[in-house]
Amino acid sequence: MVIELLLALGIGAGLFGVGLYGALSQTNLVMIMMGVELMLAAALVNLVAFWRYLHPEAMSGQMFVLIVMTVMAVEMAVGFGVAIARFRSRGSVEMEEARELKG
Amino acid sequence: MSAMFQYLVLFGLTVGTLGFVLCLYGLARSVGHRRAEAAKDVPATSGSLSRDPVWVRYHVRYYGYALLFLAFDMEMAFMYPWAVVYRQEGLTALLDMGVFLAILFLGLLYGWSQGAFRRQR
Amino acid sequence: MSAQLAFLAFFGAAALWFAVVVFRTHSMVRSALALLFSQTAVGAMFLVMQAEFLGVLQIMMMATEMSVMAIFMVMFMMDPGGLGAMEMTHQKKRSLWAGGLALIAALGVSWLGNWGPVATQLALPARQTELLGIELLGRSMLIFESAGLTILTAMIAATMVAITPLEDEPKKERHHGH
Amino acid sequence: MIGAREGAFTAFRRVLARAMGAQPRVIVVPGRDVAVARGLDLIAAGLEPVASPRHANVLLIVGPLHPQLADAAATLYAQMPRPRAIVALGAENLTPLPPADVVCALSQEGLREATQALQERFAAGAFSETVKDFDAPALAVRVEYTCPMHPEVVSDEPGNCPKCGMTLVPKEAAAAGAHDGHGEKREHGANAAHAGHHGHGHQHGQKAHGGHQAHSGHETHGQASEATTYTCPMHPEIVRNEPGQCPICGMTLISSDSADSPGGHHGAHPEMGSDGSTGHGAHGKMDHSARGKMDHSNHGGMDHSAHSAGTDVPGIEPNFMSMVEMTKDLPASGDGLRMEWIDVPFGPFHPGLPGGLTLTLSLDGDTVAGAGLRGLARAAELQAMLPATLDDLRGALQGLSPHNAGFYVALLDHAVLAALGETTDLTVESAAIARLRLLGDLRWIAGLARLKGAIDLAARAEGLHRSLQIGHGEEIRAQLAQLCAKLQRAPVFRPIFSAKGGPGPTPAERLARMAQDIAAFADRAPAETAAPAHDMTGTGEAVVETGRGAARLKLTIKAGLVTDLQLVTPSQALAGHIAHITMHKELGEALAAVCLLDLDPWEVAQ
Amino acid sequence: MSWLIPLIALIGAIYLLAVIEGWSLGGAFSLARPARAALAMIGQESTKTRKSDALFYQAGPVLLLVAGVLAVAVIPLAPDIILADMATGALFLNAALAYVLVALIMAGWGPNGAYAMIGGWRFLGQFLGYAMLIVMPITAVAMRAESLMTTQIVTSQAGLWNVFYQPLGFVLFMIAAQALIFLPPLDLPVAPGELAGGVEAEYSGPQLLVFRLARFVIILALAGAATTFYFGGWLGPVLPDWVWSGLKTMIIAAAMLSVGRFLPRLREERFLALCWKLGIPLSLINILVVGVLVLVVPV
Repeated sequence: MVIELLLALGIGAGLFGVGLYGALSQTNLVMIMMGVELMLAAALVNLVAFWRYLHPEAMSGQMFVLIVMTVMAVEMAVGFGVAIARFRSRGSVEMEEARELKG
Repeated sequence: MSAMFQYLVLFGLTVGTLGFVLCLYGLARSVGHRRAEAAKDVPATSGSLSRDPVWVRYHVRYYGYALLFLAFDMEMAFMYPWAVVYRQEGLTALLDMGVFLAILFLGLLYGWSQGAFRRQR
Repeated sequence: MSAQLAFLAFFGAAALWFAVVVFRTHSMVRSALALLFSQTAVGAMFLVMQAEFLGVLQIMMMATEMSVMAIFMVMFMMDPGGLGAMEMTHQKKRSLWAGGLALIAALGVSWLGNWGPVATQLALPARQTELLGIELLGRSMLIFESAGLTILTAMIAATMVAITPLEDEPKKERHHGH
Repeated sequence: MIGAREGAFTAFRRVLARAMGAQPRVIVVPGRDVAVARGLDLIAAGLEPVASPRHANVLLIVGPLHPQLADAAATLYAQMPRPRAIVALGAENLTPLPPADVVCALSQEGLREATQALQERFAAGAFSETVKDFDAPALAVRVEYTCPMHPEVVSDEPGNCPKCGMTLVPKEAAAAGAHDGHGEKREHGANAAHAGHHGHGHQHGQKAHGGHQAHSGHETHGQASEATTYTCPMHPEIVRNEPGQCPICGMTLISSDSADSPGGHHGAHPEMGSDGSTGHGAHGKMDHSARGKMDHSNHGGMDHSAHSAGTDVPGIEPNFMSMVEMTKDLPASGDGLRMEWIDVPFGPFHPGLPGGLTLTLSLDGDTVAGAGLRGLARAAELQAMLPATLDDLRGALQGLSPHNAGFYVALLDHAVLAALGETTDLTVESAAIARLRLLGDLRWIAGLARLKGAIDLAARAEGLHRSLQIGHGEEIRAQLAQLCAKLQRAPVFRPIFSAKGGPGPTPAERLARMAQDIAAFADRAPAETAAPAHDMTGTGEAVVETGRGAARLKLTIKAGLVTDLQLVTPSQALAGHIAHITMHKELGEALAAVCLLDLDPWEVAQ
Repeated sequence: MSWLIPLIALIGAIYLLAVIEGWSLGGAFSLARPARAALAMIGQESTKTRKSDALFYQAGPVLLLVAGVLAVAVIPLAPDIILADMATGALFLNAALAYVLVALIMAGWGPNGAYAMIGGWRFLGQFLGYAMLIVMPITAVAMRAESLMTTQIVTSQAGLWNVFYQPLGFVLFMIAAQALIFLPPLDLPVAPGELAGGVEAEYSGPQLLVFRLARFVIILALAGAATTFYFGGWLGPVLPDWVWSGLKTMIIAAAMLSVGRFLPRLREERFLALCWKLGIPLSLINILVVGVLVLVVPV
């Protein structure tokens, strides 16, 4: 049984690694958000694994998952809002060009 | 029927559907291959031969709805478990969800007032 | 429970594979839908881990949200079709190192830690949903309401930054003031 | 069958072939509205009309194939999957299409026969061991090589750019001569693809500014074949190869070189904002090309010109391509987002528009940012006939349009009578004209209903059209009145039939007119006038109210021959408003607005 | 073998639906027509556009079919004739049908053709409209049944069918269903008159067959869902239970197929505005009304 927990955690770690790589390496705001989404998905996997294999009786574990999902949705809504605003004013959502803005 | 068995059935249905489609395509393939001819691979645009690429940065006009949808969509994650226990919990549940939905509805009203619910032109 | 392990590995591998595809493909729509299928595979993992409600919810929510993401990808990426195969990354080596280190660290923590005995008994799916509902209306009620407030904040913030208010819509001047 | 699929007739293939013939899926050339005008009922004949050539297995040609549509029909045919058949009803010369598999008379009876014959053709020839590829000059593609940085450099062979030394990249272009006389098409082919890139914004920037003028002004692409063109300063859609007068307003056409000033563009398209400078084209191209270059390691110093701002910032990758630079010269939409535009042709065989009409929309997302229109009118041929006898002229007018020929003939008769100084029995005449108008109205309603997907309404209007055409006027008068009243009142149709503004009569006015016509019409064609005596001489003018406005004909008769003739049809004037009425509208709305105008493609200039 | 019966029923129902559609479009009632159409499509060449995303192009119709089949799996024909009686059946139905959107985006983007692409993105807009209208009425149904299980939802209607208990929810659900499977008047992504087939425009031969087949499966899933959620599923006198649910499903499906003939297509702008400004408040009211009813009236 514990092997399944370890496997799930390993997959979570993998998703997190890929997500981190993406968030750091991409130049475009929208792509960076995809990296963040993947990292949050990794968190989801870990949370469900912990709930399932360690505390299946505590539904607050599942509640936690719902909250992380909410965070994902909220992050996307605000992120895309910012992307639209930036694109409108600058014609670009490339992060390199954000740096250029900072001077 | 245990839950796990149900998932297996669903998984089997998916695989079975894929198999069915592959068989169908195999059958169709046995009838003949595609013949490469002039202009056959150009997308059909009512008789005009338009070779322009169309994969461009596409301007959607409903992004106001999309933004609010992304956030508002989460509401149903909470509503389903709530609906299941609604009868047992009674008035508490009604008030609880009432407050929650009122909060969200405020967001919708704000978006509405600012013109998120329209075609952006 | 070897079947559980096998399916977990299968869907986990799918999730990882699609996650890698997200950053390897040049087509932006492919990228968004790869993320979608990665999330779907995560949802399937939840089903395998017998969290039925969460699994189905994940499969549903992510399908819609990532599809919406696809449209923003198409709006804001330089070459959404990916036919130009242009390179869209920077500091690739450093990011690769950071991702790899994070992976090793996370693996180390999770695999070297002592998790103690693993639970084998858990509620049936129908009962789980019910318990979640009771949790929602019971101890976690404030968490639930604060989630509502968070969503409200996000809606207001997104509207404020992204939507040109109705009053000062520049449409008329822009197109007809000639 | 020439469009057969490759393969021997096995038992299984025989079954498939039978199934294909039993329920042929047809795509109609020029369109279903023409089939209606010719009194055909496709569904009753057992055919299933489809919207896309990919879904069809039969190309149904209704009436003689207009020369301007031949290439388009070839395209349609090429895009149909095999096995495919051609049915020609009353059409003889189909080049460049292969000869028709079934030829029948242009009537419902002929259509029925054709359906029968199709079944046999498919059963016998849907598969064939020897199959020949279909090809037509219009379908040919030429690969040319161009420099990503200098789009004016075009070469037939791979190599390096003489200006900057970069490797030339391949792109598709329509083969030379395929679209002779269509500078626009040519330009598309030349610009399309940028090696798979999306060089669009620029094209549109140009196009919206001056239609053909901008294109011809831009013919630095090494196309020596392109001669100077002449265009009307007020109607940029008018392009001629020789000097002359504008057929719409009569102004003297000016050569494209002199028309290339920005002032002229703006005058022609007031709807374009001043934010878009005439320089889009060049900019867009630079940026796109620079973008394309990124993957080919060869970039040297050119980068800096494309993103001068980006390069001074430390920490930015050397091959970084600035999106700011790329987007800054694209025209902005109302919401301030600078997206790319695409040119999408709707027509000539679009299921929702009159068959033969080619509407090209520049789309910013799904919103129209510019529109161009091309019809089939051959007014010059009418002029070339002169002087002509009245009978010849009547014959020519009858062949001028499948939709409105009745009006032209009536016009001719009235004008001749006016020239002779005689009067006609006006009540009889107006009753006959009312019937013609009603037929037009029914086609108009059916077309709108098709566009909007109200199949039931379309079927009803077409059924009434057929009955009225055959001459069961008295029996269906009540049904017509019912239909008309429904359209005026039913809430579901109100958004369509209560549209306000726009040129020509509003839909409400047209329906009101229709109600009057229903009360007044008579089952009788306009009376033909006798040919004038040989010594007759005179000038006459006639005006007939069609559903869309007044059509007028002015003619001069000398010694029994018509020596001068001027035909002014409402569509000509209406077509000039297309850009205005579609601007900034959602695609569906824009198409509906065009459909509401009820343009006759045979009256709209090519 | 309990899963074989629903599959056979599914195939039969699809065929019958195809006959009904041909009847309503072509005018003649012909039992052979769908079979002939299918054979003709198998024999036809499949086309492929250049510079396309071949993976998406091929995967679109298949994903549509898979989504439909999975949605059908949770619809009960009778208490024991159901493929997967999941604890979260109603939610799963939603989840499966969410992939209709994904499939249409794939099919629209894949061929790199203008009509298809516009159709695909149009459907995303349409989805933003109907998404909430399909979720919220189901919530109201689940409130009464105290469960997301489709079988329990049916048994909860033994006293009174939901169509009478929450008519507002039913109307909203049917509008959303019509939009979900892009039937006229909400057929914006295919729009034969406007986009000449839209997302379908580039498909021919076997791919088109799978696309059309998938469409029927989803219509059936939605009609089955309407039966289950609002018309008391298998509940009914005299006749065997599977006949009742089959009959109700077919009637609803036939109605869905034919209602669009009489209505002009709704514009996307208008549909979206109606859904958000009117539909969402109404579905919230529906939930409130059902909430009060559930607490007050013990039916």
